[in-house]
Amino acid sequence: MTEFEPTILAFCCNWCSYAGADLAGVSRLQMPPNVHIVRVMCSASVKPEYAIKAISQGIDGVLVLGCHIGDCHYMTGNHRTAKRFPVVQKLLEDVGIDKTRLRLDWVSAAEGEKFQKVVTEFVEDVKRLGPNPLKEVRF
Amino acid sequence: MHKDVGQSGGLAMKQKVVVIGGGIAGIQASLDIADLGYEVHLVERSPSIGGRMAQLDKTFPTNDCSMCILSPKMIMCAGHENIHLHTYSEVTGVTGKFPKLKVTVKHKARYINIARCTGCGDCVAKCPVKVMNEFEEGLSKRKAIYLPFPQAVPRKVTIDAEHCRMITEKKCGVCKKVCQAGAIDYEQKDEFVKIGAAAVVIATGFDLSDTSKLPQHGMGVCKDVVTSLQLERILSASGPTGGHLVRASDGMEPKKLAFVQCVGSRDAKAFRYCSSVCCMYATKEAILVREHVPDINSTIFYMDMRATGKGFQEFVLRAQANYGVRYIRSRPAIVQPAHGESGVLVTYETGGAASEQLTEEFDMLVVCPALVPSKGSVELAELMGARLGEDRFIMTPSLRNPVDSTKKGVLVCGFAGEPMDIPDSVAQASGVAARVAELLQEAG
Amino acid sequence: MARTGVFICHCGHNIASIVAVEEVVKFARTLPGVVVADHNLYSCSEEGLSAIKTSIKQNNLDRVVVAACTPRTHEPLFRKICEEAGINKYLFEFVNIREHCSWIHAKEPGPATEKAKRLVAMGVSKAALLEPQAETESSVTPTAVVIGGGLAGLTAAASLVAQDIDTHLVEQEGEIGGHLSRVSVLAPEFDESRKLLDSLMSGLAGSEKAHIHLRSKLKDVHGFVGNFEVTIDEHGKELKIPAGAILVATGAQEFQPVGEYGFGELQGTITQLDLEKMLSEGKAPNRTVFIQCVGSRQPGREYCSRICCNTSLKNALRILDLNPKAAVTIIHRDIMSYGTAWEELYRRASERGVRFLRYALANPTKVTRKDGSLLVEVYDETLAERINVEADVVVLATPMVSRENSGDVSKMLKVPRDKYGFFLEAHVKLRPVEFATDGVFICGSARWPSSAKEVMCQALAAAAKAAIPIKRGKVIIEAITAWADPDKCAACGNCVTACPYEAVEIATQDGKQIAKVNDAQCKGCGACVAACPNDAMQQRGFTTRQLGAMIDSLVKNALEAEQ
Amino acid sequence: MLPELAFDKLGADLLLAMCEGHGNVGPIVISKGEKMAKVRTDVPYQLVTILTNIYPFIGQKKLALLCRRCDEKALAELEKRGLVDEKRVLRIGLACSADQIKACRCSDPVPSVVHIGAPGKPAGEDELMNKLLAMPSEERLKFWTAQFRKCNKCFACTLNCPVCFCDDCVLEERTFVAEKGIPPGMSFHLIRTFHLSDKCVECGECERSCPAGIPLLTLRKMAAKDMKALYGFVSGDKKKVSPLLTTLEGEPMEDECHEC
Repeated sequence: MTEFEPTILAFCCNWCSYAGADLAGVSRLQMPPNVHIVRVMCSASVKPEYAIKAISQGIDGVLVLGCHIGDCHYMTGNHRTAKRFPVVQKLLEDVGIDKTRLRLDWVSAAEGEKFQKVVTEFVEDVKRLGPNPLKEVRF
Repeated sequence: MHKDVGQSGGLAMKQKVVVIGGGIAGIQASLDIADLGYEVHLVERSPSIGGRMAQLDKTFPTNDCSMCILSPKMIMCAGHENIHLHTYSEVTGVTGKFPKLKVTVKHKARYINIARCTGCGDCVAKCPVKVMNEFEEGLSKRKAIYLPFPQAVPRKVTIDAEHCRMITEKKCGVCKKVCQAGAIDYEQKDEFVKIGAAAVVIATGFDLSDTSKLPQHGMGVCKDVVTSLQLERILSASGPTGGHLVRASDGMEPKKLAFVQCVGSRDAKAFRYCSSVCCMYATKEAILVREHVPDINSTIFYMDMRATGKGFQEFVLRAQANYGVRYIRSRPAIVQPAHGESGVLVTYETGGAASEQLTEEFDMLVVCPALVPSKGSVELAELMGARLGEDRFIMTPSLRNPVDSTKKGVLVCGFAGEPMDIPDSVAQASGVAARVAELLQEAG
Repeated sequence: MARTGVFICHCGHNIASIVAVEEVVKFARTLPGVVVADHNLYSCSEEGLSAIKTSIKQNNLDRVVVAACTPRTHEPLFRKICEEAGINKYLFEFVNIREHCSWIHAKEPGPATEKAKRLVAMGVSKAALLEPQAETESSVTPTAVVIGGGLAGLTAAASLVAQDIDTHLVEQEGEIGGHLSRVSVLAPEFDESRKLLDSLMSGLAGSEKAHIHLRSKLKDVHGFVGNFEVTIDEHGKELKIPAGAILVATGAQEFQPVGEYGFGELQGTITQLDLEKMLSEGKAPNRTVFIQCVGSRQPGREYCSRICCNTSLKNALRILDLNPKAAVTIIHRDIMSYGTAWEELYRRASERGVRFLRYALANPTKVTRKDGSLLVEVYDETLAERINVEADVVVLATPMVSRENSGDVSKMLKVPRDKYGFFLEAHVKLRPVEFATDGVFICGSARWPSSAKEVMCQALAAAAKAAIPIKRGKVIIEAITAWADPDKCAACGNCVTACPYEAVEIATQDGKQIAKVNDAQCKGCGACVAACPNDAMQQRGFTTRQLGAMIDSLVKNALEAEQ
Repeated sequence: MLPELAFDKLGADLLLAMCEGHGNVGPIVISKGEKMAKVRTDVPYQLVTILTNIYPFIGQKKLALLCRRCDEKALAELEKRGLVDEKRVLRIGLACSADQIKACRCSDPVPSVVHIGAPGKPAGEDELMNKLLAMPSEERLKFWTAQFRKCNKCFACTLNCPVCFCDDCVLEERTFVAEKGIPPGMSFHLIRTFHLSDKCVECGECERSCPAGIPLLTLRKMAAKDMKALYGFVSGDKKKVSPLLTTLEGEPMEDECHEC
């Protein structure tokens, strides 16, 4: 049987992490093709509902990437992101879904390598976890 | 025939600025001057704007696709309400003094009714005459009626009168037959336009020096020697080989490639100065060839590795660490064919403790020639009354006003002033815009 | 039902050599609402653009999706084309299959193609829900603030004033000039820096447009292009300056090579600026050795500081002018005398008998004190032998490094820096003096070590860029602001507390309490959207339905493929 | 005695309480001077839920209501969000009976002022919660999915929730709850839990009113535990700014991986 290829959804803020992803591309940094980026203006605009929606529909992992704390283009946006997502991770844990399926991290516009590292690590982590169990659960 | 494009902008109308040269420097200068609210007349000798940057495959040190970042600016130029493009045109005369200069621009007959041509290319397909393709650095042929390159702006064909059989021998006329737009006009004549301009910007860029004058570097002696700009075309997806790296003699994919720096530059017998960009573009090309031929190895023969810009040193280190690029500090003495027509033998001093003369074989050799002021820029400067420096670049002697030539109201940016890379040219071009605004403010 | 057109770009080989473009086109044709799907060699070429335009008209499309490179560089171009073809530019959606696909999956064409399909599908599903938007215009304060009174700041300010623009020059020291006042002559032409300084100052002194703030520090910056409020601390007093544009010209500083080559311990080992001081006092040592790349081009500080070699060449010649009998040696790794003028300087130095020795990083040079004079032991790579040079003065040519306070400036202005602390421009190739943030510009050595002439050209460039919005008198605000759906809003105030810009308030509308967004203050971050428990808060161009649809699309195309 | 307390002592114009009427027990609003129906304090019900519904219509009148500790907390959360005015809502402290405390696994049963009933002891921790947390996550997931399968999306949990204040609920739409039909699946319950995470008062009304008997209170208690662990947040605590997750209070100001 072929190796499990996770489907991963990523939210990148326009100013830092999306630019970082672009830089990774420009620098031709190779990484696994499992991650699908949705561009948002700021990580603070990423509703936890999106992550919950995706995971409960069987998406194997969700990445939320913002500017480094202190670098947010909107001053304090990512502070709110940093506050919200740990709660969602806990809630996932509470109902028995591994919280590492949801990862929050910071990538600056100058960090192509960091982007590559985060994506590669995350894909490996999710592969280790195996398919999202909710895929099998039919309500 | 004569036409007048307004006298030097009266109160009612926008003041006009003529920018000469449609390369990245001229384009950037035009965009910024136009954005500042002045009327720009951008004069480009060839049928399309874009200049040298349009010929490049990628740009150092980020390896951004050159056309990808240039193309939007070319199109912005064409679409800008304050910019008038005069392509396939030359400045033939200047009279008057700042801020009342009168510039004469010759619209060379392209034998095409620009308004009608859609750039569909039907005529090009049918044209029977094949001639050397300048844009492809002579590596391929184009037709006598042609579009210089796919992203050309404006997207209008041009008839090369020298080679068109209809114009030279009154035979053929195929293009006229196939053109549904009725854009072909064999009777078209050169047109002269007078522009009343307050200031002139010279951004005429560079040419490659003639390497055939330096046979010791193998140019013209060995088939498998190309210039760095030819290599850019070979590597380009839209280039003559469709982006496949092959050598001329036998079409083989080279596995061992050499670059020779300072060919004709930093050389008392040829050009004394340093062309500023060769160390970096050679490094870039050495990295790029790996992306085309994974098992290729490149060697760069250099004098001083001048990686002085942002991210340049790191770029060189990456080339050594990840792309197996070998840097040898030496100036090859002789380059000759290896066996028969194929390959090249490079003889050089190894330097260092046990310095000895080595002869090494390479599949292909890339020469990095001195970059010289572009053809006609010297005459143009004389026309303008702007002095040239010893190295024939246009002088900008006053540090206080670093983009001013010796003639008031005549400004210089990019390679025309001295060798520099793209970011410096772009910065200077924007700088020129500020200087134009200052001067016109002063002139009132 | 939307009428969507999908256009996939080959980008020459950049995309097409990895992603099977035709396959993606075929797939796109099967997507809901797609009436036409096509591909171009270069979508951004005039050919590609006119093809898109024609297709919009022929198929009367009301949504356009382009799958190519990054919206960060090309979105404006394609939006413009949509407008020209007669549809609202906010009905355009960009899909990045180059930076985020072909370039980073170069070894996996198959999976890359599948990913490209999914990304296109996501884009199409969002596009279907896009709505036309109208942009709002905002006025521009006709004032510029220049931070830093060195050569860069001074040149920029002088140019802005010469363009008749109200300009505030903010300098933290007690006097204008920065390094310029610590260097007496400027290479390559040996201009007197004093003269240059005076001439630049005279441009400012005379004008009522110029406002110079000495002993002043940047304290706070608010607002956006055209409408900044810059707060400075002018020796104790706080001053608020409304500004349309901000120029960063904070310069760089000389690296102090403490502990290297006995700097600080051995008497006679000095830096370039120390030497400048000596020379300005007319003192020229008999035996001088310059050591290049001290603290640069080595692990930890890999970069070449661009100007050190040329500064050494300049000072070598000045020593010989003052003291023709002097012996001068320059110990280097590569002489960075690029271009015409610097190479000329190098040539003159050699002709005047300056001795050049080349060392390698692997064979470091040693400096010791031996009976009254300094002894420099160097292994010369060219002659391949160890050479001892005696010297009275050893000049350690150190790199320019970023200023300590550049971090604060970067935080206050929300502009990025590279790993060495130099400011990071919007695009290294084509936007050298701009930041990604509109209305904020960068010039001089704060961006990268540069020669006097380069610094001045950049300063002029930044002045031109800053002048553009000011001369225009207006900026257009992108329609990505937030709004609250009155039917859903429960006035819980989450959005009010979430907004970093106090742009949201609870107001009464036809007897009902609901959230109201002030467009002028809203910067389109969407923090309020995530805070809203009831999906009442929405951001233009990023509505929850649009993003939700993208997620559904990914679920459909990725997971159903699995089964 | 209740009328005197409400209208004379506290000076209310209206009284909201659970009363007998038409052979049934339900929430009733009595105006000053009106004939009193029989008040029942043994029936657990979140009068605050009723309050939020009638609040817009009582104008400037003062309303007194029978207030358990959880009602107090709910009021506090609503006041923090500017949805009710403290001065117009008068509390009649009602201490829960031992059985009620036990049923709610309530850890904080005593109102600030007790007018009716005797203060009872807090119940121990939620056994089910501890049992679930002790399980391996696969087991836990099995448990919850089995529970959520029973959901028939009747919205009783939201309708009877004292701190659910939205008019129409986002869970009714397909934007986030993508699954078609019934049962709604995981997102429905997770999103609701997240929305409640910084305001749930653990009154247990959702669990009581759930016809499918899903142990929703246990789920809430898990979330409450998380919020306490993460931010020391306890609902109904007036000193704590709310909505916690939108403020900058107590969130990490430094970012470890930054430039290190």
